[in-house]
Amino acid sequence: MENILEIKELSKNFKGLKAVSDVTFSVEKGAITGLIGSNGAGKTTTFNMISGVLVPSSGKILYNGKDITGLKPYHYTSMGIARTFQIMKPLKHMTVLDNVASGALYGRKGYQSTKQAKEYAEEILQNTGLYDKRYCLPGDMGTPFKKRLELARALATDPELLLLDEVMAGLNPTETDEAVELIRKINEDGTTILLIEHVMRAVASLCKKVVMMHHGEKITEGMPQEVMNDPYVIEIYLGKEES
Amino acid sequence: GCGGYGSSKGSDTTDTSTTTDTQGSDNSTTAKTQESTATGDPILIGALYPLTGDLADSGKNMQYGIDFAVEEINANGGIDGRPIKIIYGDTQGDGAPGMTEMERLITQEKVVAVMGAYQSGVTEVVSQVAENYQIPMITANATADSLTSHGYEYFFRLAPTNMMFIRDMFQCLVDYAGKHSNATIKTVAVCADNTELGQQTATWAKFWAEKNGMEYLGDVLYSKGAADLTSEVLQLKQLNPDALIVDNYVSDAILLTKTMNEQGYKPQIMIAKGNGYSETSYLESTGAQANGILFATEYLQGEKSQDIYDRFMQKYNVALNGHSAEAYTVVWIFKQALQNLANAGKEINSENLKTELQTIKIENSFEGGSEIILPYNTIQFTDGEFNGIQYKQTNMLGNLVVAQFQDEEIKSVWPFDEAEVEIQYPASFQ
Amino acid sequence: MKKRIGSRQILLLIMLFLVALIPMFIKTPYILSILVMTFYTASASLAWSILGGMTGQISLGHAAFMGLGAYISTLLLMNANFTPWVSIIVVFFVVGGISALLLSPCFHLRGPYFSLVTIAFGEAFRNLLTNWNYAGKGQGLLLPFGDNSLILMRFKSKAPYFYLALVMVILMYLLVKYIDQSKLGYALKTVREDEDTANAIGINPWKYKVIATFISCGLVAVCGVFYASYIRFISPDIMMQDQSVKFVLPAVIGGIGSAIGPLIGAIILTPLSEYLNATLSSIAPGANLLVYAVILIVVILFQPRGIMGWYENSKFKIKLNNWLDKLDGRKKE
Amino acid sequence: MTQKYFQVDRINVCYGDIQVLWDTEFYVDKGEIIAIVGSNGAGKSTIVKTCAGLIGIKSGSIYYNGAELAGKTSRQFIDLGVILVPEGRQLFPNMTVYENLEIGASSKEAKAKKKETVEKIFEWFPILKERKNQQAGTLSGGEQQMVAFSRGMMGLPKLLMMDEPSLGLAPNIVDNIFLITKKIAKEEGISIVLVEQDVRKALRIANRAYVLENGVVRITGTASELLSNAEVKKAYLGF
Amino acid sequence: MSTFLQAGANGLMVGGIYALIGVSLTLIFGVMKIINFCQGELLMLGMYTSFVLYDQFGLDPFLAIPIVAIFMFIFGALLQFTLITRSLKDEDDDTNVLFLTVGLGILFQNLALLYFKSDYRTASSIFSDKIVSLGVITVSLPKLVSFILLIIVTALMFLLLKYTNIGKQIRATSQNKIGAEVSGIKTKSIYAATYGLGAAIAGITGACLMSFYYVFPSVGEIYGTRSFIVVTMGGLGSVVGALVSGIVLGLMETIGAVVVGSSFKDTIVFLTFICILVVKQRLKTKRG
Ligand SMILES: Nc1ncnc2c1ncn2[C@@H]1O[C@H](COP(=O)(O)OP(=O)(O)OP(=O)(O)O)[C@@H](O)[C@H]1O
Ligand SMILES: Nc1ncnc2c1ncn2[C@@H]1O[C@H](COP(=O)(O)OP(=O)(O)OP(=O)(O)O)[C@@H](O)[C@H]1O
Ligand SMILES: CC(C)C[C@H](N)C(=O)O
Ligand SMILES: [Mg+2]
Ligand SMILES: [Mg+2]
Repeated sequence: MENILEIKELSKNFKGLKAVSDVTFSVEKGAITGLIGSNGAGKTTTFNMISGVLVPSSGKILYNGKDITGLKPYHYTSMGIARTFQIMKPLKHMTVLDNVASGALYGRKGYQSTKQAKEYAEEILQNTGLYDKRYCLPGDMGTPFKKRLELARALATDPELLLLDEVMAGLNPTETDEAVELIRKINEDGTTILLIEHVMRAVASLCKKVVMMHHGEKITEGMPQEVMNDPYVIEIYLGKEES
Repeated sequence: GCGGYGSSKGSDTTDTSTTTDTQGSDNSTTAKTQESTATGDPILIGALYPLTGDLADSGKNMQYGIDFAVEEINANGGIDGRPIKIIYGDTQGDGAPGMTEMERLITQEKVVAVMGAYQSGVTEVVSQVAENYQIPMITANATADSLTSHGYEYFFRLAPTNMMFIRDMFQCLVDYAGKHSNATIKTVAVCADNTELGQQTATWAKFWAEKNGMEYLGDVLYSKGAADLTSEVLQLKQLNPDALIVDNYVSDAILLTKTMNEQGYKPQIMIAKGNGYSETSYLESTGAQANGILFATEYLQGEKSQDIYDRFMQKYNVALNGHSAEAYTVVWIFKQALQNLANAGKEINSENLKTELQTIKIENSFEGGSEIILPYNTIQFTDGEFNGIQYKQTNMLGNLVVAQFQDEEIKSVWPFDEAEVEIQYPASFQ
Repeated sequence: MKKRIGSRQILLLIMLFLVALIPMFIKTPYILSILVMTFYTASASLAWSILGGMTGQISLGHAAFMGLGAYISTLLLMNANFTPWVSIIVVFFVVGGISALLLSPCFHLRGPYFSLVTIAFGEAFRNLLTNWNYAGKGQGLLLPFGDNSLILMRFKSKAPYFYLALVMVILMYLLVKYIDQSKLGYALKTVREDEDTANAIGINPWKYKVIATFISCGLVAVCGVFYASYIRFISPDIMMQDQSVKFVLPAVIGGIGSAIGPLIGAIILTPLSEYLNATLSSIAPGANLLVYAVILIVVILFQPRGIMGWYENSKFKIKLNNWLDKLDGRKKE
Repeated sequence: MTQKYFQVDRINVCYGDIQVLWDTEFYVDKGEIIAIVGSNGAGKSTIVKTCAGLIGIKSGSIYYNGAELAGKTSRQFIDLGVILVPEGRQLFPNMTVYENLEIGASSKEAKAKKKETVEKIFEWFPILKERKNQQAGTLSGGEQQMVAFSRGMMGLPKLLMMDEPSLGLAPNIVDNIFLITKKIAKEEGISIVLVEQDVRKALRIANRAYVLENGVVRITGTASELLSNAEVKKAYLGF
Repeated sequence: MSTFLQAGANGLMVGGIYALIGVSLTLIFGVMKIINFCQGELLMLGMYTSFVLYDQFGLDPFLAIPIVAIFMFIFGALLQFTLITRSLKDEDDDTNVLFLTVGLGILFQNLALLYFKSDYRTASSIFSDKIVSLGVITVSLPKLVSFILLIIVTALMFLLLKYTNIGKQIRATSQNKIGAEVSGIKTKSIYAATYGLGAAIAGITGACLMSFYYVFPSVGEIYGTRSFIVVTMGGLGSVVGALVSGIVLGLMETIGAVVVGSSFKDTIVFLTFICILVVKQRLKTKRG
C-alpha cells in the first residue's frame, strides 16, 4: 500500500533535551495508525512537527511524497492535514456551530460564503453527534463534547490525513467505545488517521499499525497485538496488569 | 477640612459654591460695598476654561477672577439694574469638547458674548465657532500671535501676544544692560516645553535676540509635564548663555527651578514668560530657590490695585495674578461696553456689542469701577501689523511688567520708572 | 423567516428615517453638535472594534492613527487643494498601510504587550509631529472657515456635518457588521480566540492581524478626515492616549465584539458625558468624569460583555422578539 | 443512623443558578477506598471539590470524625487532613519539584514532619528524588501526576481525594499510582476517595463504589457487586 | 565628558524612581498577572497621602514612609479584595482587568481632583534641596536617598519572593490558583496581599517623589506608562530585572536627551521600548 506520510530520522531538541531523536516511521494511506508510548516519550512533539507547529531540529517529513518539513502550520490545511490538540483549544466565545464553520471556511472545501460553510458544518455536527449542541458555547459542555468539537472542527477542513492527540483521554469506557465508533466511521469515509492514545483497548481495536516511542526514540512498530505482547513494551509502558 | 482639601490655599468647596451662587442674580447680597443690587434680567456671558484636566488649576484661577468682577459689578447695580451672569463651559483643555461647549453656551444658554479659552490651541477652535455664530468673544489670555490674524470680526484679544511678551522681556534686558555697565548680555538661550507656546517662545526669542544684537545660542525643548529635567539643565549649562529665556507651565517651572538648583546651574540672569512663574503654587513650592528669577507678566500687585488685590486675596486666599487679573478686566470691559450700549439706548445684543467693542476705548479706569489694574492705561482693540503678521482687534497698546523674586517675594523691577526695586544682578539664587 | 426579517428592517428604516429628520425639528446647533460627536465617536469606536473587538488586539493608540488621517488630509487640502473626499481614500490606504507595516512586527505580542506597543507608537508619532515644521509643529494646523463648500467639506451650519457623520456611522456600522458575518470575520475571531487553533485550520494569524490592522487603522484615519473638516483645527494633542481611550470605552460599555456594541456605547456615553460636563464641571470639577468612571467600572464588574452582553441574555430581548414576531404575524393576515 | 468516619449527608450544590448535586450522600470508613464513577458532567469533580471546601454547599452536612465540616474554609479542611489531589495536576510549573512538595505541607503538623514525609515520598517515587530541583513544568505527564499526588501526601491527609489521577497517563504509571494508593490506605489507614473515568481499574482497587448520574447517587455497593451489575456494565464499562 | 558623567548620574537617580515604581508593578503585573493600568494612580494616591501627612502633621516625607506604606497596603488590598478580584474570574480573558483598571485610574484621578483640587502641591523633607557632590558630579540628596531605598526595597522583595513562606505562596498562587487552593493557601488573601504590597511600594515611591517632586491629580500618567515599560523590559516577575531596566530607562532618557536633544526624547524612549519588546519576544517565541 501507498504511504501518505513518511517520517524520516526526525529529531527535536529543546535546549539540550532530546525530546525526539531519529524517529522514522510511515503512515499508510487509508489506514489508522497509532502512536503510543509513555508520558514524555515525545509523541505530542512529533505531532507538533508533523503539523508544522514546531520546526524539526533534523530529519524529514514527506507527505504524499512531497517534502513538507518546516512549512508554516497554516499551510497544512490546504494540503489536507488536520489535527486536534491534546489540551483542547476551543474558540471560547463562538458557538459550536461557528467553531466548526470556521474550520469549514478555511478548509479544503474552499467555501466563500458563511452560509454554505454553516450548512456543511451542520452536516459535520450531525455526524459527530454534536448537532443538538450547535448553539452552545464550548465552555458550557462537558469534556467528551469538547473533545468531539476538536474532532469536528478538524474534520470540517476536509482532511486527507487526520492527526488525533488523545481524543479519548478523560472518557469512561462506554464513552470511549462511542468515540472509537466515530473514529472508525471517519476512517471508513476515506480519511487516513494517525492517533496518539493511552487507552489500549481503543488502540487495539482501531489501529492497523502502532508505533511505540520511548524517551524520544522509536522502540518498535507493528500490528497492535504484536507490539502489545512485546515483553519490553509491557515492562516500560503497559505494566503487568493489562497483559 | 473634611468637605474638601484646600488648606494650602484655603479655597475649599464652600467657597466655590458661594461664588457659584453669586453668579446668579438672586443671591448677590453677600457682596460688601454695594449701593444697589442688580435684580433685573441677567445678561448672560459665556466663559470657557479648562475646569478639568491638566490645566484645571489655572482654569480655577480664571474662575476666581471672573466671579470677583461679576460680584463687584452686580453689587453695584449691574448694567442699569441688570446683573451679569456668567455661564461656564469646560474645555477639558481640549479642542473638541471646547467646541461643543462653545456651541452649548451660544445656542443653548444664549449668551450674548463669550470670553475665554485659556490655551491658544483651544482658543483657535472656539474663536472660529464664535465667528461663525457672530458672537463677540474676548480672549483674556491666549497669546499665540496667529489667533488674531485670521481676520475674524468677532474675536478680540486683550492679552499681549507672544511677540509682545518676548519683546518686553528683551527690552527689560536691554534697558538694564544699558544702565549698568557691569551687566553683559550678549548671548541668550531658551528652555521651554515642546508645545505651541514653547516653540513660539523659541522662535520669537531668536527674532528679538537678533534684533537686539544678541547671539541666540539655541533652545532646549522638552515634553510638557516632564518627569525629570536634569539633562535639559545640563544642556543649558553647556550652552551657558548670558541670559536664559524660559517659558514653562507651572509644574515644569517648579521642576526646572529645583533641578537647576540641584545641578548648581545659576545663569547670570534668567527671565521667564509669566505663565507658570506667576502662579501662586510656583512660589509656594520653590521658596527661596526662586529668588533672582525674573518673569514678565500681565499684572503685578502695586499701587494701582492694592485694594482689589487685597480683597481678592481675602476672598479666595489666592493671589490675583496676571491671568486672573486679565480675566477680571475682560469682565469689566464687557460691562463697560454693555453700559455704553445701554446709555446710548441701544438694544443689548451680540451685534451691537461687537460694534461697541470695535470702537470702545477705555482710559485709566472703568466707569463705575476701579482703574485699569493692568500695567497700561488704555485698552483699545485695534488692528496692526508686525513683521508680516496681521493683528486684528488686538489690544496693541498692551505691555508687560517684569518682576523678580527677591527674598521669596515678588517685586516689580521693570519698567524702571514704575519699579519697586532694582534688578539683582547677577541673579542671587539664594 | 423572511417576513421576520422584513418587520425588523422596516423598523430599522423607520428609526433611521426619524434620526435623519432630526435637523428639521431640532435647530439647536448644540444638540446637533452633540449628535455629530456621538456619530463620530461611534464611528471611531466601530473602526477600533475591528482590531480591538473582533481580532482581540487591544489598541490604545488609535487616536494617533486618527490624527494621522486628520493631518494628511489637512496637509493635502492646505498645500495641494486636495478635496477631503479624495483624501478619504488616500488616507485609508496610506494610514492603513503605515500602521500595518509598523505594527506587523509586533503581532506576536499578546494581550497587554500589544496595547503597550500601540501606546508607545502613539506617543512617538505625537512627538514626531510636534517637531515637524511642515505640519505646523506644536501649533498645529488650522483650516479656515469660509463659505459653504461641499467639495472642501466645509459648512457653516451643523446639519450638513450631521448628515455626513450619520452616513459615516451607518457605513461604518454596515461594514463592521458585514465583516463580522463574513469569511474574513470568522478568521479574525478565530485568531482572537486561539492562534494555535487558527493555525491548525489553515488561518495565518499574522496575515489576518495585518488585514485587521489595515482596515481598522485605515477606517479610523477616515474618521480623522471628518474630524479635521469638522473641528477645523488639529494639533498633536489630538493623538494623546486619553483620546484613544475615548474610542475604546464605547465599545467596552456597549459590548466588545459585536457591531452594535460600539454604536450603543457611543450613543449612551457621548451625550451623557456632554451632559455631565455641562452641568457638573464648573461646580465640582472632576465630578463629571467621576460619574463616567463609575459607569465604566460598574459595567465591567457586573456586565463584562457590555450592554449587548446583557441584552443577549435578557428577557427584554425575548419580549422584543416576540413582539416583532407578532407584528409580522399580524401583517401576514 | 450512626455517623461514619467521613460522611456526606444529602448535600445540594449549585454553580450560580445551576444546581449540580442533588441530595448527594456517601460515606468513607477509615482506611477504606471508595470509588465515585459516572459519566462526564455527572458532578464527580463537584463532589470532591465540595468535600475539600472549595465550593460552598447550599444545604446538607459533611461530617468528619464526628465534627461538622460544612461552612469551614478550605484551609480548615486541609488542617484537619481532608485533602484533594485535583483534576489536571495543577502544579506550580515554574517552581522546583521540591518547592511544589514544600507548599503541600501547609498545616503545622505537616510542616513539622516535612522532612520525614519527603523521605517517604522519595522512597515511593525514586524518580522524583532525581528531579527534585527540576522545574515542575518540564516534567513529563506521569511525573507531574506523581508530584501532584505527593503534594497531597505532604499535607498528611487522613482522607485523600483524587480526581481522575489516571488522566492521560501511560498504563504502567496508572498501575503504579493505584498500587501506592492501595498501600497507603492499608498501611497508614488513610481513607481514599477516588474519582475515576477508568471505571474498570478503579473498581479493581476500591472497596466500595458509588455511581453518580446527574448529581444523584444511582447505584452503590461493593466494587465486585458493581463490576457484575448489568446496568453498570452497559453504561460504564463498555463492551 | 563631565556632562556625560553628570547625565549618567542623573539618569541613575531618575531611573531609581522608575525602577521603584517598576518594582511595585512587578509584584502586581509581573508576578500576579493583574494587568494594572492604574499603577500611576496608586503612586498619585501615595503621594497625596504623604502630602497630607506633611501638611497636617509636618511629617517629613521620608519619615512618613511607613505610614504611607501601611495605608497604601490596606487600600490596595481592599481594592483588590472588593473590586479587582471580580474581574479576574475569567482567567484567560484579561481585557476585563485592563479596562477595569483604566476605569479605576480615571476614578482616582477625579476623586483627587474633587478633593484636593488641581493645585500642584509639594512637601519638603530635611533632605530636600540638598546636594551631594562627588568630584565633578552632583546629585540631589533626596534622589540619592530614594535610590538607596530602592536598593533596599528591591533586595527585600527579592528575598521575600525567593525565600520566605509568603513569597512562595505568592509565586504558587500566581502559577496555579487551583493548585494553591488545594494546598491550603488562602489565595484570595494572597492576591489581596500582593496587590497591597504593590500598592505599598507605589506609596513608598510616592513618598520619595514628594521630597523633590510635586503632586497633582494627573501626576500618575507620567509614571504609569513608564512603570509598564520597566516591567516588560525587565522580564516579567523579576524584581531585579525591574531594578535594572528602570535604571536603563532613566539613563536612556537623560543621555538620549543630551545626545539627540530633548525634543526627541520621547520618540527615543518609546521606539527603543518597542524594539526591545519585539526582539525579546521574537527570541522567546521562536519556533523550535
Ligand atoms: N516546548 C518545550 N520546551 C521544552 N521541553 C519540551 C517542550 N515540549 C515538550 N518538551 C519535553 O519533551 C518531552 C516530550 O514531550 P511530549 O509532549 O512530546 O510527550 P508525550 O509523548 O506527548 O507525552 P504525554 O503522553 O504525557 O502527552 C517531554 O519531556 C517534555 O517535557
Ligand atoms: N464553574 C462552573 N460553573 C458552572 N457550571 C459548572 C462549573 N463547573 C462545572 N459545572 C457544571 O457542573 C456539572 C458537573 O461538573 P463536574 O465537573 O462536577 O462533572 P464531572 O463528573 O467531574 O465531569 P468530568 O468527568 O468531565 O470531570 C457539569 O454539567 C458542568 O457543566
Ligand atoms: C495664559 C496662558 C498660559 C495661555 C497661553 N498664553 C496660551 O495662549 O495658550
Ligand atoms: Mg502528549
Ligand atoms: Mg471532573
